[in-house]
Amino acid sequence: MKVRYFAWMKRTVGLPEEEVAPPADVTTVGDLIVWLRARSPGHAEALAEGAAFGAAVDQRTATFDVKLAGAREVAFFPPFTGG
Amino acid sequence: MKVRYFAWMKRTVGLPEEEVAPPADVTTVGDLIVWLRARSPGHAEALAEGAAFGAAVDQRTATFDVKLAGAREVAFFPPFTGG
Amino acid sequence: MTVCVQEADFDVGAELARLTDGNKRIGGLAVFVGLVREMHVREGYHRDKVDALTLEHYPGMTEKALEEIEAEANRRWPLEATLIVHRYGRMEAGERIVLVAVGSPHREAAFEACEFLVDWLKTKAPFWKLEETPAGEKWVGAHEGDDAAAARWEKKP
Amino acid sequence: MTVCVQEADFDVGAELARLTDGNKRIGGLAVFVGLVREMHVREGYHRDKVDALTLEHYPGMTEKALEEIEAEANRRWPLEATLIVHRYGRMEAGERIVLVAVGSPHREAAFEACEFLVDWLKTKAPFWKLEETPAGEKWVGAHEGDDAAAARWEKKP
Repeated sequence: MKVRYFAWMKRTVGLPEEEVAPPADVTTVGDLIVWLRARSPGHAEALAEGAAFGAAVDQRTATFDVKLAGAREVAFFPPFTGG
Repeated sequence: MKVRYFAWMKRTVGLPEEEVAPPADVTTVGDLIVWLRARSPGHAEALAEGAAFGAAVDQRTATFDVKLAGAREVAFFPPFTGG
Repeated sequence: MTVCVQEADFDVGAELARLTDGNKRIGGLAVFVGLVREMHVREGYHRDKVDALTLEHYPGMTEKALEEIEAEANRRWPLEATLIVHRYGRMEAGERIVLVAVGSPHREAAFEACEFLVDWLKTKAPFWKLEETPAGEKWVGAHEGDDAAAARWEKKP
Repeated sequence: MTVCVQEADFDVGAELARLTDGNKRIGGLAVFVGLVREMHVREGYHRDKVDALTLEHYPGMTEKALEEIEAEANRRWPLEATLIVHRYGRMEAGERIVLVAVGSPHREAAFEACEFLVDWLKTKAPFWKLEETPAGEKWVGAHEGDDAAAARWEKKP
């Protein structure tokens, strides 16, 4: 599964994307967040509880209870500021 | 004093504008309308009571109670349909 | 603040570029372009194919009326740039009739002022539409919807 | 329905001409152009001179998100033509960022759908603004006003 980070989260994590293979008990976006925090202090800071960020699963906005089953790409990003 | 007619009122009156010299007791736009009606059947039809038209005095929209004192140009026209 | 009343067509891109060039305080530009619509649909009134129309206006008063409307928009909203270009004469279906553009630091003000200008110019500027249809020429009657749209901007006493 | 996500600037006049050419059912075209504003004023947050910004986006998801927003506008209003052009990359103050254009038989629908598209793309399309100010680079925080503007279009259950 590919995980991508955008805007300030990319800088805080220290990389734009990474391939990860979480264990079988990581079934939702929320599970993945908790699991990713352990990978580095940058991950822990970017994905900290209470930080304002959202997620997308396979390029569609997803809440943290969305299941990962079959997902190929999960992204984390701060609130959108386009337009 | 110049009187001008626009859109269908110009066709009904039969002319786009005319110089008129109403008597002294014609003091308002409403007085002028009544006085103009006697000039021809076309005038009477275009300026008939109940017809939907408006007026301008010296190129500013005017209600029928506006005084004519000093006016150089009075115009009559149907409701605006621009844009 | 610019008002143009002209017979010729206008170049939307060039007009907008001229309006905003060099002004870096504009965050949002709201624009309206009115076009001659081939089908003139008005429930309960008429439903004819419109091939072309001729816009008559009142030279002199038109410019004054548009300038007043534009000044009123600038009093009501914090605007950086306003433009009204309105054509007169004969126009075929698909042709541009009017361009209204408003630049403001904030998009909400730009949108509101642009809608205000369009609503008011339809009811307060001396233009009259004569439509050419297969059944002949027909003066367009005032549209009640336009009066209602314009009335929503009237200030409460 | 057209969505373009591109690094290059766009030609407003050419884009609008392409959008409306040959369609005689459009009576009103509502357009919004968003520009980089030199002064970035946000009460209680920061007030810095912005010289330029870089817009990051999420290739692939951006196009999908904009297409969904555009499709939603077409479901809600009777539209003849819709266009969203959104740039990414570095832009200096005064440059165009985004173009939204909506053509409809009726101006009310065109204005409403255009405002809807602008409000929704600000909160639902994956773009992030990094501003260059004399004090350094700064990621723009989400604007509460934008959330409120987008929320007014949420359908009541």
